[in-house]
Amino acid sequence: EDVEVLHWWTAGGEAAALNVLKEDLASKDIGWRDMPVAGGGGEAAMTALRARVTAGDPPTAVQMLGFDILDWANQGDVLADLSEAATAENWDAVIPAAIQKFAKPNGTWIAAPVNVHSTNWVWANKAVLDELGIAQPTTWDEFIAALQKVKDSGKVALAHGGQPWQEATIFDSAVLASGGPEFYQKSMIDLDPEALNSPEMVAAFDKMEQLRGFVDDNFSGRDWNLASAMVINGEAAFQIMGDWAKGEFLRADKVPGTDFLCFRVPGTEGVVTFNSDEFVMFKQNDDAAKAAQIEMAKAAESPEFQSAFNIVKGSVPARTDVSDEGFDDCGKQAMKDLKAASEAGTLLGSMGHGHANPAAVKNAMYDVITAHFNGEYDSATAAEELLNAVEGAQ
Amino acid sequence: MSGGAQDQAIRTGRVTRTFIYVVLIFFALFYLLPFFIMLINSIKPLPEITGGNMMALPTDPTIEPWKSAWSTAQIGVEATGLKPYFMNSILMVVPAVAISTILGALNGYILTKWRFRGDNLIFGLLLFSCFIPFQIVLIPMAMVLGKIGLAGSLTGLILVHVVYGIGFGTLYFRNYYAAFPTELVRAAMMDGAGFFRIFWRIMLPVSGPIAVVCIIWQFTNIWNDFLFGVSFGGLDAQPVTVALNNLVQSSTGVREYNVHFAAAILAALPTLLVYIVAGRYFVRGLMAGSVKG
Amino acid sequence: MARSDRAPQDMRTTLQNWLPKLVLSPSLAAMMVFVYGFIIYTIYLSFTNSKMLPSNEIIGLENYTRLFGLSAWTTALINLAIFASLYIVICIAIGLLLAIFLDQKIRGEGVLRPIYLYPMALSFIVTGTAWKWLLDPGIGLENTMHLWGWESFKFGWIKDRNYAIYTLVIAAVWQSSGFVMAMFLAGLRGIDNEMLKAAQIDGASNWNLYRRIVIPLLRPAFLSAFVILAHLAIKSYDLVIALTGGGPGRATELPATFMYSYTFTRNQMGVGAASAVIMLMGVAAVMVPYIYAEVKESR
Amino acid sequence: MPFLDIDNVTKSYGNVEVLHRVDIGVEEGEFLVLVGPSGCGKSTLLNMIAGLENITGGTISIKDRVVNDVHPSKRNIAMVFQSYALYPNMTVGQNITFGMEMHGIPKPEREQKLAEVAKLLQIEQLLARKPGQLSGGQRQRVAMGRALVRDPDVFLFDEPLSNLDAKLRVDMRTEIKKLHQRLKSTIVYVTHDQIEALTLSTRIAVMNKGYVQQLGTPKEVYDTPANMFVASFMGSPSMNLLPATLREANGGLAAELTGAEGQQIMLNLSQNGPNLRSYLGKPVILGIRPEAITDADGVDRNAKNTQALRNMVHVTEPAGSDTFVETSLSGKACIARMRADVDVHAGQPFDFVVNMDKAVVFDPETEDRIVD
Amino acid sequence: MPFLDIDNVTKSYGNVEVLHRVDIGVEEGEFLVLVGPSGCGKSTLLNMIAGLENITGGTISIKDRVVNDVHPSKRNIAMVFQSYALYPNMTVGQNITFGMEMHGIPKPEREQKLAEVAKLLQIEQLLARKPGQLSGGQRQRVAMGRALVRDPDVFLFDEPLSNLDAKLRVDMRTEIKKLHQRLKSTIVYVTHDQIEALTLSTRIAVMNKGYVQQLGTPKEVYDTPANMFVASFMGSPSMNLLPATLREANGGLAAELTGAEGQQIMLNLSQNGPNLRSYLGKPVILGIRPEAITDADGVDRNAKNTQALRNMVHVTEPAGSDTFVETSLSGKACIARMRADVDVHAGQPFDFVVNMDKAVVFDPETEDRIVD
Ligand SMILES: Nc1ncnc2c1ncn2[C@@H]1O[C@H](COP(=O)(O)OP(=O)(O)OP(=O)(O)O)[C@@H](O)[C@H]1O
Ligand SMILES: Nc1ncnc2c1ncn2[C@@H]1O[C@H](COP(=O)(O)OP(=O)(O)OP(=O)(O)O)[C@@H](O)[C@H]1O
Ligand SMILES: [Mg+2]
Ligand SMILES: [Mg+2]
Repeated sequence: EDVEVLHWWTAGGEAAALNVLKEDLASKDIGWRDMPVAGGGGEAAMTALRARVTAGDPPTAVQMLGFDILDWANQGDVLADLSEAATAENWDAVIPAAIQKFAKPNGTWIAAPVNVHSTNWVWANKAVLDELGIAQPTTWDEFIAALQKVKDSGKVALAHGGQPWQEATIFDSAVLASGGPEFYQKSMIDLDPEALNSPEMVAAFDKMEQLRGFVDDNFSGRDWNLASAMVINGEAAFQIMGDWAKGEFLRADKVPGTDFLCFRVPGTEGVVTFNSDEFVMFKQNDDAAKAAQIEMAKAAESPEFQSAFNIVKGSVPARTDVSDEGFDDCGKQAMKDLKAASEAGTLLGSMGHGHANPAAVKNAMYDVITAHFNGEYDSATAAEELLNAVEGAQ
Repeated sequence: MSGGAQDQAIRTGRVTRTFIYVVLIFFALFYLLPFFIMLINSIKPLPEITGGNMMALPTDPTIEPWKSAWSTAQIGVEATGLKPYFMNSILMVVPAVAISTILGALNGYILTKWRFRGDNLIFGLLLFSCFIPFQIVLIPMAMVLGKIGLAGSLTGLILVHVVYGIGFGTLYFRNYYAAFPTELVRAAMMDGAGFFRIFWRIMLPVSGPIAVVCIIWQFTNIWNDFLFGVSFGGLDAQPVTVALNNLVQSSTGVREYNVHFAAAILAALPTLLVYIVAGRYFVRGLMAGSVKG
Repeated sequence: MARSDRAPQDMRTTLQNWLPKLVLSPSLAAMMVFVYGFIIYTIYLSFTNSKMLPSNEIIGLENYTRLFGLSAWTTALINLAIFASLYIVICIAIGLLLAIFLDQKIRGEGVLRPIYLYPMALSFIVTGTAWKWLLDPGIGLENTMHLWGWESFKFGWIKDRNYAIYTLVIAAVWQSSGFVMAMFLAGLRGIDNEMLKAAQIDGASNWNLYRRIVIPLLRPAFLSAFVILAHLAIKSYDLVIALTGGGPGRATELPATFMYSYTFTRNQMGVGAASAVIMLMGVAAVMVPYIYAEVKESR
Repeated sequence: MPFLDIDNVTKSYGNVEVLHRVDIGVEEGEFLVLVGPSGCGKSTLLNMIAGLENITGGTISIKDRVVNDVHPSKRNIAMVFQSYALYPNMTVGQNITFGMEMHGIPKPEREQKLAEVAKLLQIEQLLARKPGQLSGGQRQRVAMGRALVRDPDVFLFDEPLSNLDAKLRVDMRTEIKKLHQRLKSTIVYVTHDQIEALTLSTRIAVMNKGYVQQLGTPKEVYDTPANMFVASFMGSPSMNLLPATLREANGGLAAELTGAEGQQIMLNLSQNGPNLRSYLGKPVILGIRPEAITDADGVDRNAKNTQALRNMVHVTEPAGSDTFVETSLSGKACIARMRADVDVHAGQPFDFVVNMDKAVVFDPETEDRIVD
Repeated sequence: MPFLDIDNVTKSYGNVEVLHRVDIGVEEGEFLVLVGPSGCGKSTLLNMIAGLENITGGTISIKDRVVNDVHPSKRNIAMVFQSYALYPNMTVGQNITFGMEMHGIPKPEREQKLAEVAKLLQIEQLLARKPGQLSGGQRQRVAMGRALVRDPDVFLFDEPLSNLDAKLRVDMRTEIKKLHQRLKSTIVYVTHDQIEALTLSTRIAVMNKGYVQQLGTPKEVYDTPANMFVASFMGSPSMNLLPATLREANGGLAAELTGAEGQQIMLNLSQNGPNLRSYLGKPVILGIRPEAITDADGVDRNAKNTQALRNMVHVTEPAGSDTFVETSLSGKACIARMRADVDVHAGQPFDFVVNMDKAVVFDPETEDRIVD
């Protein structure tokens, strides 16, 4: 029996990591039918998925993120029930509750979480910081001062790509830095109108404005990895980006701690905004396919795969009981943070990556954030518009 | 069009001619520029690209990117390069172009030579279908394909392309056949030939020029299609554009621009070839049919 | 006159009368289902509360109200107006210019023509990256000019909210103007040579010859070019995705990208369908008169 | 019943009637020419015989079989089209045998027939060529060959010569005539060239605006045209139609005309029947053919009623074999045909001689010929 | 030097020479017709005069000015094209005034000229129409109007009538003739219709394969053709060219021919010069025009040298005004033109009368006429 897997992990490292899973399944006589659809953070893949589901021919497993999963879960009877695998492997215990919110939305396991990315990281070029005598900042103001210092030196302070999702990534941190996790929960996840148009939100937008001042003129449309490259090359000092950026540094033979630094965005320590890739399982009709699907879920959730995959991918395992052996320093740090945040209840879904609110709301927020970042609104207006947009999209 | 047969009706002075050549060459450079960039960067090693001038000629040319793009680049889980997807595209394009062209020819033949009440309305309806934005048909099309059991199959994909190719095919052939003497059809009828025999023996053999236009048009459209391929291609029928997209749009990791460019050129090679080889019949075919000058 | 011996219609005659309709019917049926059926379905969807997948809950005109309340949609419409008018006008101008020049018995026409035409063969999936590079001030034309010593050269439109839409025009013109050229060239080659001779005998300079005689005679080619370009402009999608992704901000959003994103990435299929219906109405406004004329002419 | 019977046939496009109750019978072996100005319905009628157009009213029968609803390919008719309609993608040989192939005639028989016809038409050496490589006259012969191999009941020709240049047209005309004389086939032939009509036909149907104006032998049509339309349509240059007044003169009848300088001219008529007499004193139209107006030397020696007439010459047109002279009578241009050498000059008066044997008279109101 | 001088002009396309050293002088007010079969180079020559084709060798001058390198718009020439080349996007009025507009003539003057010309050509009521709404004859007049308003040094016409039907062609021919007589303009006129050539021209240049075969008045060309090509090209039906042997007879010369049944026929020639005598006993070609072979009653009463001749009739073609009779002489078909009423029947012998006054004799080798 085969499993059909729709995903957008087509880059070399990711695909190699997936191969681990593929081979694991092969050893159980389960074939892997690959359906990669790259582009736009899975947008194209979601379109293709919709076509396949509408046609009544869904794939076995689909790489999916955040609220897309919930949307599908609410579409009625299209997803599979993975309870068998979950019980066997005791997923309830080892997977953080915040992630279960997506993988087990209505009390049944429908998805196998593969990894957890955290998005509130700063990546910094150590050589540049050393040269300018900048220490790792620990508060927002220190961060701003450091950025200013870099800017004064003539280098680009903050490497950034002008794409809505990248701006939203920064915005996650800005909200956290200005209001803390409760405010984040209220505004981004609960979508409380008062929180959305509040002084804290205005402050968050002010922070965005501050950051905007440290970005070079040529940022619009730039891909995130090019921004990373600027940090790697020493053209720029900092980048705020999810942990996938680490891969770029590693691939350029940079060593964490010596060549580059990774630290939480100042002002967001103790909080982890995450996004989690999961294999959502679609309901299969015949028993053999169902069995293969369960096997795949088990394999995806096995510590071996979780470890192997996430070492390559730069993220951390979705289950908290995996050994950190083999992970680099940043990875080890991330695993620790995750566990701590999960226990403290500060593991929060990233708005920028669709783990805080539904796609419609997310995109509506994108619109406002991007418009503000590009100077269309001042902060007060932006906060108002944010409320309007969210209400409009609901 | 060889210039020789047609005498030059308009005389131009030497200065004007020089100016004309300058303008023509300027535009040729403009049209070539993107392709030039793709080409030279596809034979540079990666560091030379990231570190150098986009327009500089390669100092250390290599064909590695091409090899990689063709056979070893990572498309999904497998590092197959574009090679297998090429076959998919060909398997899709050839029947889709053939069927839609033949249907277009038959429709054009009927709408000009076997006229009946309401034929113009039908032609109008067919023509309008050329202009429907494809995004809106995705969901209903998926439903229909699922219902008829062709979802995710090559056959289904071919069906989709044929359906949306009929409109232009009919337009081209109808305009061409409109100028074709009806007396020939009548003569064949008097000779005792029926509907199909007139088509095969009389109409089709003289449809060369317009068939070229139609085939070029359908070929490029179908070959370049991404949306239908990704939505309806399923697992085994993913065309090369989807593979190219997977290669170029991969979300993380080092961007191997040289490989991307090589892959892009490879993916475009068949259409380029079609334009260059058949291009000279294109204007002639347009003259014969679709544009009434 | 014995009328009784009037022969009944024989089999073959009957068959021959029905065959054309029979052969046409699959195409027609396909059209009815796959085009008009789908259009009706889309119209239906635009009145429903469809989100991620189609739903049957009718909510009246709400989607339309919402659509026109969205500033992004307004932006998309304005962008389309700017983009389409520039794109059509420039394509036609360049196409006509090149066609006229190429028609002067140019040596090397056989080489130039495919060069002008080839962009039509390439989709923006293929050329998108190259275009992005070219237009990017950091690595593209601007940078190259700087490297070549022209320090004051500035070409950063793609990064500028107010100008990005024009970079789309440049790339779109690059793709289609060669095809327009071919259409005009075909038109030019179809003009009776004697007419051109007559005008010269009448004393017309080359300029007047083109202005007064040739260009008016190319009317049908203008019309065909306009229709093809107009519908390409309305359907433009790949271009935007490949070049700007709709940015900076939403400065280059077009109705087609808007429709796609609402239907497929924002899970608001109802609003997406409503925007599709508006787009279809736009297409129809351009196409129906043309189709009517096309059909009328053959009578 | 005639071999080919066109009985009360009407044709309408939408609600425009383009043929009105046409009634023509064609006997076996006859050569019927349909002639008339452009748009008068000739092709339409031919197409209806061939089955290429529906018949709105009336019946057409061939060999006593009503063919109204018979498919063209079943009518055993062969047609030669104005543009020849040769299949451009086939060789001459294939063009000719295509019809036989369609009728399932075996190859050896086809070959043999082809050889025969090719010999008859002298196109043996052209059989392997494509139509594009043939001259107009050769194409015409191939088109004819295609019809001939079929051995049909009726041949239909739709202006087969109108695409040829004048010289070739004359040659081909003679060939068609010879062919008909040899094969004795039944032919319906459309033309708008009156010379072709007169030389080829055994009978002519002159049509105008969807009506048959006259049906008769060439001689009948030429000498006793049914009305002014037929009179002016047949013959080149066409019959002079001169306003006149009918007078009594010398015991007979005479037409009174006005010369170029206003002088009164009386031309005695050969007719003197009661019908004509009833027009006495009234305006009539006198029809005289150009060849009936000559000089004294050129006049037909067998003519019984010739009359002299002095009038001013306006234009002279020497045309090699003849000289055409334009004068004016009763305010209308009047053409005379003279010998080539005649001594006539524009701007001078000249002594014309008119042969009144074949002069005809028309009623100016109905435009019909006044039958004596 | 002539008004329009074509001096030793050659034209080559690539290395194919299509016009060979053409030498024609046209005086002011002359009406020169270029005539010849298709592809002989008529249009090419005309286009060279107009400046629409380059001149490979030789010079063309108008009014003593060499125009080889003068742009067409600067030659002060007007041209009427075969297809009329009316601008379909302009009204009739705009078509006619376009040339004046291009020459910067002010509007009131244009209007006035337009009115004049429109009146002359009787197209006043058509001025607001587009060419697409005109009949063939009307288009022809508009094309002519366009040329007329220009008041050019030379008018060029390239087969302006060949698109018209026979009847209209005759009418338009007369109009062109009248126009020339009134305006006294210099005209070069291309046609391949010999009737047009003969009736319109003051001089004719007969061309074949890029050579001028004969240049002369219509009468010269018709009566004393320079060679067999000219003889057979001019006149319709064309001159009978019969193989004969030159004999001495009755003190003069005679041509010996063979009748249809092999009987010997002697026709006395009017010529008796030394040139011709040198052919005694040798084969020659005897040229007799169809209108010179008639019946006893039809023969020209002014003819001096008429001879009877009994021969078998093959085909008769009554053509209204005349009857054409085909017989055979010396194994060649020979056409005779008779009166309409002549009593002649195919398959029976007939007493022909031949008018030998205008018979001509050709050398069978060189095909040139043997000048007496
Ligand atoms: N399909 C049609 N619809 C309407 N009217 C038509 C159609 N076909 C022909 N007619 C009209 O019928 C009349 C007769 O046409 P037909 O072709 O028989 O003329 P014709 O005598 O053959 O003329 P010509 O000598 O120009 O060939 C014309 O007035 C024409 O306009
Ligand atoms: N551009 C050209 N290149 C080569 N040969 C040419 C060209 N134009 C004309 N010819 C040749 O020159 C010869 C004379 O052509 P031209 O058009 O003058 O003939 P014409 O006498 O006008 O014939 P028609 O009566 O058919 O119009 C022809 O043999 C033709 O094939
Ligand atoms: Mg007709
Ligand atoms: Mg010519």
